[in-house]
Amino acid sequence: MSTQVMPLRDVIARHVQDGMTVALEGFTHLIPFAAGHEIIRQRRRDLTLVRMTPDLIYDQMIGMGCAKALTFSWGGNPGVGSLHRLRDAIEHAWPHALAIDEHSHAGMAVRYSAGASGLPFGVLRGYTGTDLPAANPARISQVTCPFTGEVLTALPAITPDVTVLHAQAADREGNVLLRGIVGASREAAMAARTLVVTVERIVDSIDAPMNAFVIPGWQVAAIAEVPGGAYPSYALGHYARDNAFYLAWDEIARSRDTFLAWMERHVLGTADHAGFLRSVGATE
Amino acid sequence: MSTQVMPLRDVIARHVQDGMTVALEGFTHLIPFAAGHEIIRQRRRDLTLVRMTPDLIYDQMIGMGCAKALTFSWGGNPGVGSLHRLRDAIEHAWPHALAIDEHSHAGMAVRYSAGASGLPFGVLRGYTGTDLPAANPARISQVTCPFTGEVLTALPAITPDVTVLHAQAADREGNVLLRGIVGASREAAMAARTLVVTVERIVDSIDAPMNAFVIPGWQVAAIAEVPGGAYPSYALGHYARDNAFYLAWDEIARSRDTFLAWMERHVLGTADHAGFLRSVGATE
Amino acid sequence: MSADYTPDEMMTIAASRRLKNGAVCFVGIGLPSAACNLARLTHAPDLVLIYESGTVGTRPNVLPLSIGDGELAETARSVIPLPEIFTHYLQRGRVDVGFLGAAQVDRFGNLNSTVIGEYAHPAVRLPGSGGAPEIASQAREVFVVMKQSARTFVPKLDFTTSAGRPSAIITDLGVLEPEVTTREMVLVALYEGVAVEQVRAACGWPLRVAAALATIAPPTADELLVLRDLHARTTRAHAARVRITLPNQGVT
Amino acid sequence: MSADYTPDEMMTIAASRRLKNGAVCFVGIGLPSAACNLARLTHAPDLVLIYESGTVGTRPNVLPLSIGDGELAETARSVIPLPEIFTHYLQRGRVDVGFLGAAQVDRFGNLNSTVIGEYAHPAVRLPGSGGAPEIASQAREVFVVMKQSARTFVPKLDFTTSAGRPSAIITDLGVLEPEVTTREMVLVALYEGVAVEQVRAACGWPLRVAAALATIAPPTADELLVLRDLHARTTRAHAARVRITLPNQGVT
Repeated sequence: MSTQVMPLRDVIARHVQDGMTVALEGFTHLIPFAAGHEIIRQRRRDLTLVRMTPDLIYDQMIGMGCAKALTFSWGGNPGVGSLHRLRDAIEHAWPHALAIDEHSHAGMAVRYSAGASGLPFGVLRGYTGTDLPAANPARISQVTCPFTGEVLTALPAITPDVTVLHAQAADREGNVLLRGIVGASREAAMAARTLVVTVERIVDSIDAPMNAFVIPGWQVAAIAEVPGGAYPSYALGHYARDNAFYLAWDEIARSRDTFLAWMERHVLGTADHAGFLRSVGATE
Repeated sequence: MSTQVMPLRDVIARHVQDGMTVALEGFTHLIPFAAGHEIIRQRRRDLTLVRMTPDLIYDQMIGMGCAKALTFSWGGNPGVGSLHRLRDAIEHAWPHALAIDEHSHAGMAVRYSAGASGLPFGVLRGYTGTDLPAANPARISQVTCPFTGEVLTALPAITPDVTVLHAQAADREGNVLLRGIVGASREAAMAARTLVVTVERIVDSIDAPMNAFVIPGWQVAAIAEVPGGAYPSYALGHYARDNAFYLAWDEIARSRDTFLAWMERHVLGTADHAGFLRSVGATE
Repeated sequence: MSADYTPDEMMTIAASRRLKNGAVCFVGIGLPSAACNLARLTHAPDLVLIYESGTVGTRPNVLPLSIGDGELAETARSVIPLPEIFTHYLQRGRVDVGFLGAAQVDRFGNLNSTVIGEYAHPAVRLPGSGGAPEIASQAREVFVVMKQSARTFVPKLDFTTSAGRPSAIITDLGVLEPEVTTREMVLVALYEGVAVEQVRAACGWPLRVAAALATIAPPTADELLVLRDLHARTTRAHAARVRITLPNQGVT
Repeated sequence: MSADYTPDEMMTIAASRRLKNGAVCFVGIGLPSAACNLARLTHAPDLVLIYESGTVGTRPNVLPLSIGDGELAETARSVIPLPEIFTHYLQRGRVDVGFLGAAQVDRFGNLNSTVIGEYAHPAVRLPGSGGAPEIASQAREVFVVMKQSARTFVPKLDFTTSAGRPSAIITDLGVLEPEVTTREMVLVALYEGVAVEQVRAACGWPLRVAAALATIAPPTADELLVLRDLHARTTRAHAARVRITLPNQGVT
């Protein structure tokens, strides 16, 4: 049950296997980019990727051929526009076909919450009047309230084989502290069969305030210390979101060639996240 | 929408009416005793009282005839034994009959969560093999998961007319900070049609840490500053639980006469909570 | 239209004027975020802004690029898990106003932000639902904000992402509102200098015009000043370089 | 039984010995809380204690009187809303060991903590379920801890509050465990100085005895010392007077 601290390379090698269902969560904030890049470096295949907002990290993983399926609720480059690699996969099956399991944010939240709660499904008053149920009949159904007779939408729980989070700090016992916007990280963590975490710093004491968002160490299978591990997303109290990077990505990802060249140079061509950060000029 | 700061007397007079469904929440910690006493002083009748753990405050309200019904999951004096007034109401209909709507803690949590979420019912994998469903058929039912076929327990949402909480602090905008054990306070607050709060202190700034349990002011209908408002329960950072009082209550509440005499002297016979605290010798 | 302000500025200001002080707004990124914060900084100081990332009662000094910028957390009254935004706030009926945009809108205000073309074989894959389906059905009142063109104001959606019934569609030319009996969106107001024919030409269905067609007052000097200041602060903030300090430049 | 320790102490110590280091325990008030903290302070320092009030990874220095004493929050790794304890921890399958007590137990380990007599017209109204029904069905392993008497170990429960299947019932006389084939609870171990007939007399059904009946070692000096220290600290802490300071002794 006790958390093992190890290099990120070993965390991914040990816990993320081909064919698994993997959720890298973090809503705009604390997106585990370093872990995603390591999954790309280790050439994982046939993953079912789960994230509310695929963001750049899944654009990269999909473009590099790691994914056979995607569960999501909003697949754009936040504040910028399209995720071109995600679009290319759906529109032209490049580099190969990508099955999609599409929901709304409210629906994804309910699915993670059901998974976190050990229930097979969750309920919401949503999707009414939309084409979502017809587009995804296997995963959007209905239940009737036994007390009022109201018909509500039912969605299956998500229980990732592995959830990966990035956080500000962990202590040597493996207790993890997240501060700021957490999105559905708590639910994705509790829904997972295995939880692994990258952190900005491993410290003697996380000094969590009362009622803070702390994940107890005994729930965390492995931790890697990866400073800057959320870049170009951000870690509140450590560094800001690199909005310029998000804007620049639109051009990089627009063509297959520039995308592949960029990934080859900055991700496959670097040994680890510190190498990546230096390569893209994101270090002091 | 904006919060009104007023004396507790006015909060209760304005927001708690005969016949309402009222939840005074707080799990062992931050139990709104002052508000409960004021409801007794104002001689409210026919309330449907909702609390996971009725505790001494509902023992007092039931014994004084405020309640026609009780929704609950554990009706004892924590660490001590029976709630004699609750028992007398159920066993001997004294001072009058009390309808009960009984659940487990998990069930009450699900019911509050459903109410907080605007859903008509909630789901859990519970009550299996117990006599609870047979004892409470109107409020314990089943639903079938449309994905797995598993049959689960369904419970109706709780949406109190009024939820009453006690908290450590509020600012002048009405933002409320709770620290420490919160039980189902968050869900009871969000489930309520009207939320009123007593606090130890009204301050210029609540200085809430990131991700603290803060209820935004626009959700709070009224606030009263009542130092010691949770006594003999406790307010973390202000005063401890008076375990001796809980022990002593066992004797006081055991007979109708000693109970009535005590309530007459310390609650009906005092004008407000400061008076109550002085009367029971709980002030410095 | 006067050269003193752009159609985008007029659209943002028209949207902001719709917000009553004290209202609880579920804010989307981009123009809605600009409109809400403009309202908060002008006539509606007690507007409560909720962003779906989990920030409640946010008072950002600059506009976020993403829905979860640090600025939103640091200026929020409360930062909560995202699921609670959709359950405890939106679904519980605590949101007064929701804003939506889309790639396509039809004459009843239904919206498409999912695909152009067939769902299974889209010509253009759009980002998808996000919070829209539940904002559309659960906020007390919904405003749609979209630039108008015959390509986006369409007779038939390729996909219904959110079922409509907005109380207004605020465009870069004017405002459409639902007719009481038919619920069809009809033109009820124009910006200064915009002609009805211009609006009709930028609509893919035969747009009907209300009997009483209003003209919306141009931006006040104060509205323009506050909006431009907000955008200027935002541009400066977003241009800041982000650099990570690696401990001893060591290998992680 | 030796005069060196009480049956309650023996029962607490026997229960504590069942806890493996690192196990995640859902702790109830009273004897389970004493047993879990004794284990944590002796052979199982990494025991994870969860109290239903919302405290996870608690390491109290004194035993709580209630399930939500401040001590539990102040020494917890994490203090979370109560609903998450039952959903994210218990129902999700994260709890290794649950402890239960009751007013009545039957030969299959089903428990009654609801009523003596008829539900609608009880002779004695007991506190009720609390967390018991779901602890009983969702913890990986359940221990029942109860003083034994023919009045409480009954052939038929007045009400089934929790459906049984504990892996052991630890009493003040010995330990019962389920027979593999029948699931009936049978006597498998005795404390030193206790006779089988004594246990049978304190059981309302014809108690069967396992072929191999073990004897449980008496408390070690260390176990007794740690337990008594814990109780002594607890008694001192609970005797502390609580006084509220009123600002200016003013009227609220």
